[in-house]
Amino acid sequence: GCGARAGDDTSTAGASAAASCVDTSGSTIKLGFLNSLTGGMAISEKTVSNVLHMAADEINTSGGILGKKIQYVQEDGATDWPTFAEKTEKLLTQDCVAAIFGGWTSSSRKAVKPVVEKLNGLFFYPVQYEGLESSPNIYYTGATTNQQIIPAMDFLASKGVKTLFLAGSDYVFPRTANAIIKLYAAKLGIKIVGEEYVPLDKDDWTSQVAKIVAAKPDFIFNTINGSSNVGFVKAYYDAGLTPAKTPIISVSIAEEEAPAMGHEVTGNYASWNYFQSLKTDTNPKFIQSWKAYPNSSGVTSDPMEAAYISLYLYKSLVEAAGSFDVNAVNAAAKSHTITFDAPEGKVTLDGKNHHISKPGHIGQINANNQFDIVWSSDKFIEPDPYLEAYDWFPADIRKQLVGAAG
Amino acid sequence: MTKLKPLPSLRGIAALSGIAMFAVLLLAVAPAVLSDHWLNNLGKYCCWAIAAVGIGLAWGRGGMLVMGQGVFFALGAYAMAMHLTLETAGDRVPGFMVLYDPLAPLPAFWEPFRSAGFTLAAIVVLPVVAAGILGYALFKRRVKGAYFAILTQALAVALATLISSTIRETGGDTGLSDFKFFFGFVLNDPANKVMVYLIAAALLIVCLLAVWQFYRSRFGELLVATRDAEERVRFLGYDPANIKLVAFVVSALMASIGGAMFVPIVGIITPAEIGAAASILMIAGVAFGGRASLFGPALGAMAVGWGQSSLGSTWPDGWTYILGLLFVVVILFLPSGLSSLPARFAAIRRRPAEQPTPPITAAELEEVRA
Amino acid sequence: MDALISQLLNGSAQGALLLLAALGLSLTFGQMGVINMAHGEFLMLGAFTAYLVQQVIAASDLSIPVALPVAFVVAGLFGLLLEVTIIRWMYRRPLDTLLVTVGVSLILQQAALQIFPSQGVPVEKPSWLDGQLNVLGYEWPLRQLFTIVLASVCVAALSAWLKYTSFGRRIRATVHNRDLAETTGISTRTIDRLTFFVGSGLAGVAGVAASLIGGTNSQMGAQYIIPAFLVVAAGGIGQLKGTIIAAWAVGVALSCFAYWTTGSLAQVLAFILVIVFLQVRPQGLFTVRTRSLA
Amino acid sequence: MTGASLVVTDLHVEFSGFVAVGGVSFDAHPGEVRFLIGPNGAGKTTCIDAITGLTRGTGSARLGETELLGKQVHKIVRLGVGRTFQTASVFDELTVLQNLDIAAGLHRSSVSLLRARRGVDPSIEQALEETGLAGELATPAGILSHGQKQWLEIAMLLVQDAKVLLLDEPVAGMSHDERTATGDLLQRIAVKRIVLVVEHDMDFMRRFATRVTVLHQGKVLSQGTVAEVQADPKVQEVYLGTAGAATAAAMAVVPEAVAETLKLTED
Amino acid sequence: MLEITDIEAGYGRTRVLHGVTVPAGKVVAVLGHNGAGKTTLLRLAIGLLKPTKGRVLFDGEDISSLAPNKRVARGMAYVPQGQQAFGQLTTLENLQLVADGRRRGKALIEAQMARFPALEKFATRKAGLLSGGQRQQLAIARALITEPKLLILDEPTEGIQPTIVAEIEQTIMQLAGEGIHVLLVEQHIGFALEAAERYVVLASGFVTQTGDGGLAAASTVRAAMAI
Ligand SMILES: Nc1ncnc2c1ncn2[C@@H]1O[C@H](COP(=O)(O)OP(=O)(O)OP(=O)(O)O)[C@@H](O)[C@H]1O
Ligand SMILES: Nc1ncnc2c1ncn2[C@@H]1O[C@H](COP(=O)(O)OP(=O)(O)OP(=O)(O)O)[C@@H](O)[C@H]1O
Ligand SMILES: NC(N)=O
Ligand SMILES: [Mg+2]
Ligand SMILES: [Mg+2]
Repeated sequence: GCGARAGDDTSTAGASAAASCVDTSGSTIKLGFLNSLTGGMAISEKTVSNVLHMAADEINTSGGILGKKIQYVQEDGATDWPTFAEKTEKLLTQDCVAAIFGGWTSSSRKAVKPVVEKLNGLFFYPVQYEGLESSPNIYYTGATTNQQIIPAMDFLASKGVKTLFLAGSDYVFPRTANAIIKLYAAKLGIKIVGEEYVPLDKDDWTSQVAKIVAAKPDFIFNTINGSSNVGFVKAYYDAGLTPAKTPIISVSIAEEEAPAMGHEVTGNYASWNYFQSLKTDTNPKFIQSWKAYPNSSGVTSDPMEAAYISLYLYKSLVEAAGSFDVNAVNAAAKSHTITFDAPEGKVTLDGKNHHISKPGHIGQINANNQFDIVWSSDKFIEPDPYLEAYDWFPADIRKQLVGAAG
Repeated sequence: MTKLKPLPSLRGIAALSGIAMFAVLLLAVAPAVLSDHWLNNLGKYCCWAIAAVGIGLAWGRGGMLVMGQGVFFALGAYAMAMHLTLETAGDRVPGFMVLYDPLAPLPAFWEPFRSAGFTLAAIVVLPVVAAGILGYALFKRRVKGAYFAILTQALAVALATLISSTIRETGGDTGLSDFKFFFGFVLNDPANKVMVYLIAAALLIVCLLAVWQFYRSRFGELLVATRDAEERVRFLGYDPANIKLVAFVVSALMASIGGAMFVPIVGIITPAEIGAAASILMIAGVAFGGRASLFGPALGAMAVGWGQSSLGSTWPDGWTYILGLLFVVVILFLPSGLSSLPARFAAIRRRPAEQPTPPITAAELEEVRA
Repeated sequence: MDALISQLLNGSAQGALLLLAALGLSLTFGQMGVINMAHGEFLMLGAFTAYLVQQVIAASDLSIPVALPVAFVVAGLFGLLLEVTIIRWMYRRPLDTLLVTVGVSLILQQAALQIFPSQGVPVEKPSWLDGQLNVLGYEWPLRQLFTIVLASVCVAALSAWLKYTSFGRRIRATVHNRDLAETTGISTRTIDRLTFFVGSGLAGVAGVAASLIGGTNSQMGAQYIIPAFLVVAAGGIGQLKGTIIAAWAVGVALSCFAYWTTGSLAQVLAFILVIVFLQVRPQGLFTVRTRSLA
Repeated sequence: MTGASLVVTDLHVEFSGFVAVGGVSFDAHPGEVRFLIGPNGAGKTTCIDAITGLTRGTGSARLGETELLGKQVHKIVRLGVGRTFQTASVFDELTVLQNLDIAAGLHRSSVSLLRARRGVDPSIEQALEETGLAGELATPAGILSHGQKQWLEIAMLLVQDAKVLLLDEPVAGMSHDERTATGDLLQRIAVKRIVLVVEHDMDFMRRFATRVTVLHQGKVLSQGTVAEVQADPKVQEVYLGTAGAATAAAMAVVPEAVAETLKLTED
Repeated sequence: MLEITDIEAGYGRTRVLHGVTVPAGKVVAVLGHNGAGKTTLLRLAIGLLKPTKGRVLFDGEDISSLAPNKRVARGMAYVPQGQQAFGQLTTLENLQLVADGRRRGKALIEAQMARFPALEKFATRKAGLLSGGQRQQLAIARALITEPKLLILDEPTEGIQPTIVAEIEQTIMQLAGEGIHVLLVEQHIGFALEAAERYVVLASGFVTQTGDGGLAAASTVRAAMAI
């Protein structure tokens, strides 16, 4: 027999598939952690996986979620987007987890999205990204563009930057981020004097850096991800570029990456919502716990902090809802004001778009590969994934995007 | 002289009943006993198995180590994915394209994939034409062995990089996903998922039957002859390039079919599924199962797929080591793959007895022929 | 014009790195017929060795010169180990070496990921490589010059070794016909091991050079292996001269494509270029023909 | 059908400056066992290579009306020109039967190639009988001995129904009896075909050659019947040897051969 | 010098030699039809094949498990059947390969080039481009350069022009005269017997006849081989 055809009423079919199998009867609750432990992205994602374990341990020590201890199922996304999709489905239908935490690249999130939407699961995504997305089944605890990219641009404008060169990895986040940067730069009167992409798995940036040298920009906006950053930084210094004359502002170089560049990067900048150097009430304890945690890298950073937030945010959501049920959790997100005293400060969940408020900070790298904060947003920035509050973002694009997504 | 006659037909029956058994398992038993998740996974393994059957033909029988089957896998997969994307998008330009150039129309090469018929034809014709041209160029110039392997691998890398870097045209590194319909059927519907699985499984059976006929035909012998002494075949009046071309094109077609079915089953296609690592993984299954045997490639591909899903879950670091060791151990100690094991055991058991006329097993003959 | 000069120079340096990566392969693949897909991981071993040496000798000015021979030996020993345990059984099935070594490369990558910090380790450039050389108005990074010098030294040493010792002859004889070589008194086992040691060792040296250009992590080897094989193939099997020219040509092409198109497209175009070239000249730039039917 | 002749005129083969064959002309007709002899390196194999398209030659080699030079290898074979190699080359992994079946398949349609083999072609059975390989039907050719492989190669030419058989040292490594058997076989098959043999075994040549062409340094040194050629002092000097000891040794295959040799030197 | 006693050997599961014993002697000829196992026996003698049973003694020492190159180092030399040379190396390099490391290497090469003028003429040509006979001459020269104590020859005159056949046969006789031992497979029974001190006839891997050399034995050998 054949199933539903296009045009049939599919609401029943969809719902029946998504009948949840989560078992809430026992003293534990199952959660899924989905990170690339192998393959190219393991370079970044292992730390996120590890901090999720730490958060779970902490929550368990302090009594669990709704009195239930977290029992996590760790899955390997293997730096392969279909694997992310498959494992999401497995976690939801075979392991019957109540929620999934993980992912790093936007591609992995885009692979997970249709699956959690189809099965009505929950996915907590902890990395800064390009925005223009908001799924009822995903919670975004990393920055959207108006919390990282736009502050960075504001900072550049405040420094009187006139010309900017865009260097990025060749995939969805840098491409989209740069599209947005170009729109905003036009508004700010900053001229984009070049735009270069290199595949994620390629390190050699010498030819592109030669172009940067020739273009003589005031600043370089770096959206490179992963170890390709190392190649970029090396080529940058090889070519005689210096932070004094041609500084870099990055959105993917944090405390963990900075010392791994093989060249001191002192004087360059990064835009994040969290830095280890941040002076908040909660940060010292977070740093201390992390340093003590087995296999920790010894430094804290924004993506891992966002991952740490994600688990606590889930705890607050469930406790507000009084249930692990997805619809109940989503309803609680809307009806309650969910907050968490995060290491970056007290973040608040936007129940409509599932993003959180975040402070914007620009840090300058010092000799200890820590960041001296040189600029901060005056207050926490409310998440605005579709940039609705920004008139320079063309409404027709927004409309088309929302339309295409819906 | 007639005494040899029964032999091929006897093997024929053995092989045919093997295929029949396989068909029953895949088409009747599996849907009845497996959960949706595992049935879907099995469907994915079937797609790899289809490609693997083709690799068995080209590599196991034809000696062409095709390290870039991802290229043909991609042709089928992307043709299918483009159609499904358009089917999902309706009259709109697909969502991912909007951002980079909101006002630009659909790229011209997407347009024909609105048509279901064109898409199905493309899945067959594209790999045949591409493999035909590529194979003709390479084989006529007598490119073979390691050169052929590395060239095809380089092609897979090049295509994967090209797709990654054309984000608006192809979805880039993120790939194409989020398909709602499959030729008018709602993909989320479990009943339709089973149907899609059954199509993939049936196609696998068809491919097995096809190579079975190839292997027992004179062409199969000629192919082996070409593998072993290409120049000599020339002096028998054949053009080895043509013989290899046929095997190469057929294997490309199978890869394309596997790729096409992969898309509705897995729900996403990305350049990583067609690049160097993916192409090598396809080879791994074939080597593991037995490159020159009939069932080996399919079973090997399924085993590797299963290993990845299950061991890769429970023990991700370990799985990478296991996969690595699998290559080493199988190639080192069992070059004819797992399918040669029965014959090996039989040989070990037989030796002390020194029977003058040992019963010939299909697998053993396979081994001699390989 | 300026751009052309800068890309010629950049490209030459890229070519030199490719050459370093390909040099060992031209021995193990070109001369011995072994398709070692773990060559990239031997390169990675060289890079990690550079890091470890830098941990021991804190003065980075000295550490790189020290790391070069150490990396040669370390990668060489790994190669030797591979030869003794696995490759030695495979000489009669050259195509299968490709698959076995794919397995080895997976294992080495995973081991590196687990042993070293997953985000990679820093290798610092010695301070004497800071700075640029002004070539016709282009500020050419000294580091690139260093890569070229290093590649030249390796090529010179290798060709001298092959030419002025009986070794080259013995390797070629062994590859051509093992049984015959053995029965003419050549210890093919010694030849195999030594060749593999040197070939892998050269990958280690390449790794040190690569560690000055990109990241030192478990994935680094993967990006060199296919281009290196293409270079060896395009140069003509076992043809040092061809390998040098091919590496240089690919390097310059990559660099120019990257300059005038995009970084991603450059990779694609360079690959296509080599593939088309090999289609026109399947035996590479330089060929040795024999009458045998094989 | 009377069968066309193989006519080679002014054949030249050059390898980067080195003239391996420098203007060789000879012809061979159905019904004769034509011998091509000459010192090592004289260009015999190269002649065959050129005729069969393996190396590029200039001049002309016609089979009847058809020019062979410049055609692709497999096209030449399809015109009925078959050859064996100085070092036997058969399909090691295939059985004797499969080897022959492939050779016989040359004129089959491509569709029939996709069907399985049913039974054994009569031509194959006949070739097996002729070459005495009937017992080895199911043996993988790789484990045949050197001589058996050479017979298999001849058998492959037979089932291929070649009109011209170019045999490069077909009896090398065979014992005396086997040589005789092979020679008889060649005489039998030569009735309707052109057989051109390259050999260094003078005893064999004497027994089976109808006409002989002697090459030396890429040129025809002498041409004629066995007796004529043997009597040619130039041939004796460069090839057969004149010194008594050498000749005796060269010819001393068996006592009868020695006797014959003595007769030769007396001539 | 070389003693082969009660050998069994084969390839994989097929046994080719059955209880073969080769008599001792300065020049020993091994005769037999195609496929009798002659080459197999010689491969066994040089070590390319290991016996499953029986022993190979050289100078009274068991060398059954010694690698071929070690046997060469002890004074054995082997000319395989089928004109084998290292095709990618030049003629001269083929010779240098074995002359390397020998004290009078240069002189040894020159001596062989004098013996086989074609080698001198084509010294810089790749051996793969030589004619069959030229390659065979090269193979013999290569063996002789090692100044062996025992020379193992598998149909050394196969494919060689008569004048050079004579030359080779003379060489073999001369070497034997100089005290070099020879194990010879040869289809030219006349010559083989003339040169041989002892001979064996192999048939299907069994020794069917053993005897003293000399032309007188020819008729018995022929009778034995006619079976
Ligand atoms: N491809 C080639 N390149 C250069 N020289 C070659 C090539 N092929 C053959 N020769 C040379 O041409 C000459 C003729 O060789 P050919 O093989 O025809 O001799 P032949 O008469 O068959 O000798 P033999 O009786 O020893 O087999 C030889 O000197 C050989 O070295
Ligand atoms: N590599 C092999 N694998 C299996 N069997 C083999 C192999 N080589 C030879 N044989 C078998 O061993 C037998 C003896 O072969 P061998 O080559 O020793 O014979 P031979 O006496 O030298 O013959 P010829 O005079 O033709 O050279 C042959 O019948 C063959 O079937
Ligand atoms: N969201 C990112 N960094 O891919
Ligand atoms: Mg010849
Ligand atoms: Mg023999």
